Amino acid sequence: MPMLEVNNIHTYYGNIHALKGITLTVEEGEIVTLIGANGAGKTTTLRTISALLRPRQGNVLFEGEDISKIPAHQMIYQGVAMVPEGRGIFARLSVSENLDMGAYSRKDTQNLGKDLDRVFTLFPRLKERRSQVAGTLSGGEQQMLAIGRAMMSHPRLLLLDEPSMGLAPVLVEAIFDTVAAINKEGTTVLLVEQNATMALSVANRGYVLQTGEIVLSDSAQNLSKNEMVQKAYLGME
Amino acid sequence: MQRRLQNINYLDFVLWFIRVSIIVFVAWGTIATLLDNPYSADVWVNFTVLGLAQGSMYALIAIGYTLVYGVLFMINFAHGEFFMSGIMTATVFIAGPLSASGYLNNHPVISLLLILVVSMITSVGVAILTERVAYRPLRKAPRLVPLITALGASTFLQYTFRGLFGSEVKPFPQVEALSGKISFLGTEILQTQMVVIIATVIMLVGLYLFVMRTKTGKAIRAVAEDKDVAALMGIDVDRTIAITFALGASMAGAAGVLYALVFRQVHFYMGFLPGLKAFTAAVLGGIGSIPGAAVGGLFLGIFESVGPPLFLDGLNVPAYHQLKDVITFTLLVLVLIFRPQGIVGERLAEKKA
Amino acid sequence: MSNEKKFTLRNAINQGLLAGLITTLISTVGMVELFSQRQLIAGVMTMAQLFIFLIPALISFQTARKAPKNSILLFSAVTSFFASLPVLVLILLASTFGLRRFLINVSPSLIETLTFGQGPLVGSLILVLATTAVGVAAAFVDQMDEKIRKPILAGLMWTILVGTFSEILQERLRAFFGIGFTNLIIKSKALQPVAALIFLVVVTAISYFWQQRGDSIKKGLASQSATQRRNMTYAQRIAFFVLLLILPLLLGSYLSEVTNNVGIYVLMGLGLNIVVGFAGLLDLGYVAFFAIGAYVMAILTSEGFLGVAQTSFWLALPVSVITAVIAGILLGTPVLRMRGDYLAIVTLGFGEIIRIMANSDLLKPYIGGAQGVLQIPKPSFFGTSLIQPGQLYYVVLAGVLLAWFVSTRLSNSRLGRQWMAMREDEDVAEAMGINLVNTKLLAFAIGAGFSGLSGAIFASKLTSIFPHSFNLLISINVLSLIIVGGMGSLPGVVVGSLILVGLPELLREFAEFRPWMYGALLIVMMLAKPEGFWPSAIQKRELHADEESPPVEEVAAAD
Amino acid sequence: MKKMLFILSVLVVASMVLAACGPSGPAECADELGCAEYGPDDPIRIASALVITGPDAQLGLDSQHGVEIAIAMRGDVAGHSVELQAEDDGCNAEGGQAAGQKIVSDPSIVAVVGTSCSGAGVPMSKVISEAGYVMVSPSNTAPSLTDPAQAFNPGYLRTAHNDKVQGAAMAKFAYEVLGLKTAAAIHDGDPYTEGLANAFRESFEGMGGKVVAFTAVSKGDTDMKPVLTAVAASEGGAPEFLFFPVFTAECAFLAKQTKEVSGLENTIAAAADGCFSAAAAEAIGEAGNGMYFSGPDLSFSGDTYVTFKQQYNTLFGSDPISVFHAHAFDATNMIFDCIESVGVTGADGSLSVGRAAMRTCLYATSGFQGITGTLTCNQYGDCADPKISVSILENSEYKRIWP
Repeated sequence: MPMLEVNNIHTYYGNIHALKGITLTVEEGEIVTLIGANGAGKTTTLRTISALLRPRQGNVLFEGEDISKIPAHQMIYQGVAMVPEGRGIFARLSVSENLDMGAYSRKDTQNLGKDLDRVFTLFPRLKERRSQVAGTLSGGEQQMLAIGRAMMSHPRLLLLDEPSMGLAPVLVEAIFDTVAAINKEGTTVLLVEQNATMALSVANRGYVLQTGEIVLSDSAQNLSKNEMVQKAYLGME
Repeated sequence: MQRRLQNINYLDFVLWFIRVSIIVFVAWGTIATLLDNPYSADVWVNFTVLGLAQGSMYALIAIGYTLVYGVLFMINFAHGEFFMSGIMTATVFIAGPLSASGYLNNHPVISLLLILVVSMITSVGVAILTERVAYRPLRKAPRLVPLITALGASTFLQYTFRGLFGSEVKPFPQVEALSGKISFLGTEILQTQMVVIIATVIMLVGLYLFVMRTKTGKAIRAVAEDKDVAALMGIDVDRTIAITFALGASMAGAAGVLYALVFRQVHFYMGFLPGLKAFTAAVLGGIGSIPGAAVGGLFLGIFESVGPPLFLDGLNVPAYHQLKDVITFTLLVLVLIFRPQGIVGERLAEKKA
Repeated sequence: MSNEKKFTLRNAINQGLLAGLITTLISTVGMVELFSQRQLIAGVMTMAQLFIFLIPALISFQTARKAPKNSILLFSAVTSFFASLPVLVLILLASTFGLRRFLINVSPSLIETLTFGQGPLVGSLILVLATTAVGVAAAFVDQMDEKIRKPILAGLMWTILVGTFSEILQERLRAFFGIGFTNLIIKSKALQPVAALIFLVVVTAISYFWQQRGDSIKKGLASQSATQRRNMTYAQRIAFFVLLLILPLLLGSYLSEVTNNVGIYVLMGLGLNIVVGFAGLLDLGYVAFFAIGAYVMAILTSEGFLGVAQTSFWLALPVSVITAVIAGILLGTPVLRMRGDYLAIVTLGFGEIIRIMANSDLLKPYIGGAQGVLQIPKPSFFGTSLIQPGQLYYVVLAGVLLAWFVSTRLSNSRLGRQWMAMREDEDVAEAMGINLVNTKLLAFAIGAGFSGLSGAIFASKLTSIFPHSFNLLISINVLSLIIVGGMGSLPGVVVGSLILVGLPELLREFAEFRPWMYGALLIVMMLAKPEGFWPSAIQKRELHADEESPPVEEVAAAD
Repeated sequence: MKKMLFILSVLVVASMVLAACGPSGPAECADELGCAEYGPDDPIRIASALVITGPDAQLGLDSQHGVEIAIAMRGDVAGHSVELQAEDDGCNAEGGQAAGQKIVSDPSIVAVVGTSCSGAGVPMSKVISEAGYVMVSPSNTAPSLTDPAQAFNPGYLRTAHNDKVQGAAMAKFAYEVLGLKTAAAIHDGDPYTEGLANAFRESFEGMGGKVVAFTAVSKGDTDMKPVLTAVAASEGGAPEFLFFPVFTAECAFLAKQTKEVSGLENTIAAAADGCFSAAAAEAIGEAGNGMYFSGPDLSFSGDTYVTFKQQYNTLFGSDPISVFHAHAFDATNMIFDCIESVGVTGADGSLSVGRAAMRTCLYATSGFQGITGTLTCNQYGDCADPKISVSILENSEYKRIWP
């Protein structure tokens, strides 16, 4: 049984038909990436999975359970965490308060210290700045904080939306290394990315989205060799 | 935003003109008053303490506006009615009977606690009910719509309580343990005023700590910043918003008790004006900020009390206390023109305002 | 999603209790008692009984719709039974404890009304049985075929409406048909049983046949050509215009007075609509310009000792408007850089400043202070003084038509589009080369002008003005009527004024409960129709975009 | 759609024809202003137009209770029961005009008790008078309303005291009876309180006293201490006498806080009939001990007022909540007396009350024994007993001490 199963979802904004029947699966332990151009519906897919949007049709199964009707704030209790597009850190809260919010869903408060240490080992920069107001962090640090915050809830599935957006290439690589590391520790990752080269380099499998539909799905290796993908998303002629 | 219009000199000229003319006017009035010297130093201290006590109440009510504004970006016009509902109910059901039986003055502490609890619970109940019925279904409506339901809720609550308890002024019994004066800074002030100021400080500090330190407090701040992301963290946004309303209303309920202690009468319309003033105070301090509400409230109280005699007495304005609100609102306009984020507000709030 | 949830007996009980609590509330605030004397249908039903039974009936109706198909009657009976329980508790408490010491309106006569004058025990029994019966009846109605149900409901609704507004109907009937005929239909505000029955039957029948024929009429309309349709709108326009002209004849003096009040608010609403609806500047101190217009008119024309010129209405009118416009520019300038709620509170402050100044001893020698300005003459037209509301109506009408014309032209003009752009996004608008200062000031100035015009007519209609009349509630009311009508929509302003100004006037009978109902009305209307009753086309579109505003990326995806 | 046009035009024509005919009444009425006609079983209808919404609601509601009790205690008038049409004047001019228009559109209403607020009274008296009706206000006190050079209209009377009379009486009491030479007055920007405070100032200064402070608070204010502190520190020294003729809420605030302000400990406080009620005494509480109140002498009428208060309690569940119920009671009874004296009863028991006759009768009221005193109306409608009494509050009881 796949960990996440998205079955033919249709999502609308008012009368705008944004997702026209997306079907995808994520197996436990995988990194799966969704690539596509601006406006292809990647973020909408993630927002629908995380229950911030409701599909008009279709359903989402997580570990066999239908999660498309539970409220958004229950998702994290199911084991699904998301790093939203634009990082979505709480700018007026301090770094450590942001991390506290990541652990909001945790009942086992005595283990929090350990998790905090783990995040600080992943991102030593955050430790230095733990009492700083998050809004004053640099873009890269904010992205680290966002991922670290999501990890605080011990998710089994991590949804990542455009982690590379607006970051310098060096930072992008660092971020993707971290994503790979997190995956190694046992967290399944569904990654939405415009930077297809990077995404495909860490992912096991990938889906290509175009105007709300999946046009291609294959292993990451095959996708990076695919002519169409190369042309459209990898900048090769 | 300031920069955006910088190239237009005419506007700057007008604003400068307003600033200068008001400052000249205020300076002129102040100097004339001081030369005339109608009041002794004691009286001035007195004015300040009076303002402080009144300002404390504004501050407590303003907290509710600021909290709700922080999470919903909505002016909750019904907040003054939360304030009224608590103390009206407590007066009719608790304070009146307790005083009639003599229990109030024999056991003032227990009685006051009972009054406080009933007042706060009623305010909170009314607030939660209002939020559930009138605001929650409209969370995604255009911004002016909840404003209108808030206005509707305000009228509705006023007249509901009028219908329940009658339209007349209800006396609130004098608590003998709190009557009399004590000496403070070389002047005599009323014990009740002292109680108000101390109680306000305690509650404001308590609230501040709650919002800054507790998990729920942090959740409120998270919801204020981004509801979607807060939901992703596992925070029940609707519940948190209801808690925010409850917090603000509990402060208003407590403010109601303090009001009753000082002024010793309640009325179904008593929430309207303090509500308006408290909202002004919240904006003055910087809406969305808790210290802002406190500072704005105190500032407003002191200005109302000290402003009219200081600025207007020397100018021979007849019945100048009538113009106290003119001073208040002029102050507000000045602050907002030259410091749009309020006295202690952060610029962050502006983009959402 | 929620409709997939099963509706259980527990839900039914909750619904019933909710309805019961509402009934208890309207009883404890005194509304039921006040209307126990007011006959809705003479000898059959009082207004109080309507209140007691209508709420359980409506809730049972709701329950019947949601309940499982095989046990609808049971569910409705349960709901309405439980709806009577809170009331029963109230009766019990009131007759055992002296509740009235706390709750002033829980009087013996209220209990008498609630128990139908039969004493607590028998009365309670009757109440429970009757409420349950009403609930079951409602379920029966719900079960009927739509073709029958709709006409019956329409008939009931119209009969209740006629009963509610009987006071005004009585007056009009009397004016047209004399007292003898009127007494057959409505006597001392109560609909006569026979007339009520006939009315019920007639309305039901009409509604039945209308429904039968409705489809064919719609088809007929669709088959007509475009030119035909245009001609009809032309004919309709003439008919509408004629109707506007003869309206005072149909309405009589009191309803004309109400119409004039509505008109004055329409004028203000059209002005505020430019500021809030078109330009997006939230102004809560709009009453200031209304006050300025009124005071200028008063001072210029008053024949009392405060009058300075004793000019005629027509001469003073433009002066009032121009003064208001200047005031709009003066007050608008310092707030140009503010947005949203900051603007709201500052303008609110301006409104209060103007009112306090008008009321102050400082300005008393010039504008009368608390004692106001008296002896303002009514406008005269070629020597006739327009004393009657029916005559003044034409002045108001002319003002409204003028404002309407200006508003329509503006909304389609370059300036109108600049306002819209500014409302959407100030920064973008400025980047597009729009001069924000001028555009905003124009909005303030034109809005203020309409308000000044309205104030001037108001002053001369009242013949005396007091600072009391210019309080914050006026600003709030004008803002509410714009939003209830539909922001940015001109017909919406009229609809809003009719609902929020006209309706409370017509419901004067409810006297002390008018504000209560006004509050409830605002909440209910906003919950039911947040976009307003007559939204403008743009507003409709925006609202849908607003509901789930898609990121730019997703909009592109749809293309 | 053509059909709609047709219906519309029929309506138009019909309405014009009907409007031309006008209402047709029985021909028996010989009164120049027309009559209020009642069938044998019809109740006589009177209207009230008082403020029953908004912050001042208790004022008007209390007067309305006075009218209702008058109706209940009177029983049948000229053989007919009486029905009250209660309207709201909203305490503002537009409310008064609208209520007036509504009342005059009903030919079965014979007279009006109202308005509460002078601001509402000015336009309403115009509407009422132009339509030939008559109104008696229980609580308008503005001098302009009965001043023929200002707002007087020939269908307007009142049982409330003209500010001029009451202000002068209070000044006389303070200056002559108490022998005080300095005074201060505070109003709240309401036409009633401002007028009364002004009248007091003029009379007091006219007698040779000194008004050291004349200032104002705003309606809805709660903290009066800044104003009182300023009054205590006024240039002429703290006043010996402090007059604040405001309504219950503000009055109670002022009374209570006067005691708490340094410098005013020995100042004698006084208020007027806006604060002269059992509810006000309760709201002021102990702080009111030794305070003076001007107004009608309610102990004067003896038993009637006792019965009145009992009725009030049974019907409305409390003691009178404000002040002008007694004036309203008197106004209603004046109207009833006139209906009985000018009403013409037909053979079948129908009743016709001439409107001009009604006016003449009311203006001719003389020596009417009401609970507010002996009322005699002058030609401009001032009917209140000219003898203002001053009472002192002791342990929440009013005691008349002057004259």
